[in-house]
Amino acid sequence: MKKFIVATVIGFLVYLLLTTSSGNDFFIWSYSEIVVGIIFAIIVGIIVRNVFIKDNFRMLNPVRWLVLLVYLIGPFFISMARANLDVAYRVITGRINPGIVKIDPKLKTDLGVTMLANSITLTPGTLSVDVDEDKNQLYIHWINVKEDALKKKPRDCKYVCGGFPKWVRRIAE
Amino acid sequence: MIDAFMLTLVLLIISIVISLIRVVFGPTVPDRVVGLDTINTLVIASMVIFGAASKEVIYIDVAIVYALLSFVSTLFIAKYLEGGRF
Amino acid sequence: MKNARNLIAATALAICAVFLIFSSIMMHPFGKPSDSSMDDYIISNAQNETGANNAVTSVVFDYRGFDTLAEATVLFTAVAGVIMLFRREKHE
Amino acid sequence: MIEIIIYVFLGIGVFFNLLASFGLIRFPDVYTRLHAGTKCTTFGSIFLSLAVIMYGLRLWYLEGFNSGNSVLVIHTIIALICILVTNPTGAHAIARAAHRSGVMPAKAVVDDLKDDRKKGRGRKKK
Amino acid sequence: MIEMILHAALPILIVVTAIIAVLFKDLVSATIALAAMSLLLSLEFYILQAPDVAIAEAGVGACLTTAILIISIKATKRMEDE
Amino acid sequence: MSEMSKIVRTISNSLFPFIMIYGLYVIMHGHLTPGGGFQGGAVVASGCALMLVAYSSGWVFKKVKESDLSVLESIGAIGFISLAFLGIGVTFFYNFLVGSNLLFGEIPPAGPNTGNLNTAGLLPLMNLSVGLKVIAGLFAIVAVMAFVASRGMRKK
Repeated sequence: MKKFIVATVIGFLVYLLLTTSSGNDFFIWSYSEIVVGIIFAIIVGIIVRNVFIKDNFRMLNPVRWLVLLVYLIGPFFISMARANLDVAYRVITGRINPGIVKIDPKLKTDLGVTMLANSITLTPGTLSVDVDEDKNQLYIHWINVKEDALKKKPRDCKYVCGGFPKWVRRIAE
Repeated sequence: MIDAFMLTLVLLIISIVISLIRVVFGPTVPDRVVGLDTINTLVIASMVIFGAASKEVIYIDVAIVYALLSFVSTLFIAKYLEGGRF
Repeated sequence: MKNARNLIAATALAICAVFLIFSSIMMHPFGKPSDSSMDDYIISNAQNETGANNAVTSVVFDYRGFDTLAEATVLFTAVAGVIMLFRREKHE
Repeated sequence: MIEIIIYVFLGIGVFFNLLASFGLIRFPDVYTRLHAGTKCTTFGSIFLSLAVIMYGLRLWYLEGFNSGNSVLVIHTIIALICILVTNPTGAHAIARAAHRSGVMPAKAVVDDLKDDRKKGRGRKKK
Repeated sequence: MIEMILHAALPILIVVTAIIAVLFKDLVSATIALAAMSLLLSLEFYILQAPDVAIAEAGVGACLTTAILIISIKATKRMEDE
Repeated sequence: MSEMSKIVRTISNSLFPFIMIYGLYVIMHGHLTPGGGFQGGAVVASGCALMLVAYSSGWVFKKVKESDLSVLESIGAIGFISLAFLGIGVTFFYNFLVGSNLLFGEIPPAGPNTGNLNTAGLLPLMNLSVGLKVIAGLFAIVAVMAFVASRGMRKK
């Protein structure tokens, strides 16, 4: 029941975002849009309730969304800009030293692993290739392998992804 | 302002042409898929730019449809390449 | 034998190309059809008669409803054919 | 003032999109090409979308609160979020499929995934 | 002027991708070229200001046709015989 | 090995309701913005194909059977034809709801405007029935073909 209500409310908010400036009965929405939106949200909620949310309701806390926004604007965007300058440098000079390494970020939930993998893909010199389904370990293609990182077998996190696991743990766990 | 948007559109089409070379001459199949993925993103960007240039508000919907659906075809080809059952 | 076939194909291709180039030269300018009375009627009256802002939808579902009916029939036939071809046998 | 910002954003976006397609040509194997094709196009598309969002905000401010221009801003933001979510996931799917179909990284210094897969397969055979 | 360049360049690209799709022997590569042709065709419809057709082409041409062709290739042989 | 990796599955789970809401929005606003029954139905069917590729066809057929899809498609077809027959007092496909005070009965002001959902008479209802038909039909084609392809591989 709780899953159904959460899915319905999120679907209704998305529908309201899609239909802005349709009238001026209720701020910038008209009544007919709101009625149709409630009907559609109930239909979608019935269909997706077991798929959308598995078992945890951690992301309902608004503080986590605020931290996510700060993370996206602050460290994520800066490292993304650095990533692109890095790729530009490598396109011009053609100097690469690639390899696939395995790291162990010690995350527990699926959402956390997904968020970390997508962040790693968009930041300097790294690309997530595969994921271990049981232990949540990531295999990462690294365009410029440093010699220091190759000492231990699950490689050290701080060379590959910096402080990202700390942020992701704060958001999704 | 409109001229700047149209000039951007022409430059994006040139970059689509350069990516198409990788689709044609890629030695392996994953190379071609990478080219297709790049073309997807470039087409979405040019749709957003043209929607703003022609001042038609409702045209952006097509860009959202493309951003959602081009991902599905990439996943189908990837699943075929890694040998999974459908 | 193979040479003659290639020759025939090349000739047909050349004739097609000539006609296509000729028709593309003689084509109307973009956005100006030769007979525009039907378009003018739909553009001026569709919003009032059917009440829809999008003139394309009012043509597809109202003025030319039979086309949509036939299209729906085609889709129904295709789905029926595919499901009948790939049906699951009971005894398996 | 705001027009200069729009021009600068358009310039940055087009530069990175062109860079992506040049990187696609210059790099030697699939994985490094994915680096160019994913990061640069995503970053360039972010800046192009920001330029369109600025343009829509300016129109919204000029033509009044109830004009239809809010749709331009909000739908562009939704398209941007879709690109940000789907693009790295597609890159991950292609990289995994390429590694499983037998395309190995060229000039690789270290390849943990290959070693682990070989070990796992040996264990299954026993 | 700029629009003339666009209207001339895009159909040439569409024809080039269609010819490539015919010439490939590997059927997966041909499907990829067909998907690229469908993308560019949808961009052409969009620039000719027919967004209805562009959405239909996006849904059917770029996603569902690719899916059906890939599934069919999975059930049969991949390389075309000489 | 019939499922894709964990990352793809998580992203598909969170993207699927959004694609469904968006497709229903395209279907419902067919008389105001570009789109309509066929286009929105193709979008929703592609969203269902996303779930099919992220999991497997066996997983999909545990949730919904192909006979259910056939029933949905027939409901769409019957709805479309009966909506056309309702106006048989004047002509086939007569739009009798426009101008009345019933559902969807208003007439918009002339000229370009942002539009009101409560207009256009029978057109939104026809869009909904065609959309239902297209969703069920296209998804049935893809799912049945995927199931048969995987079963053939297993037999070898």
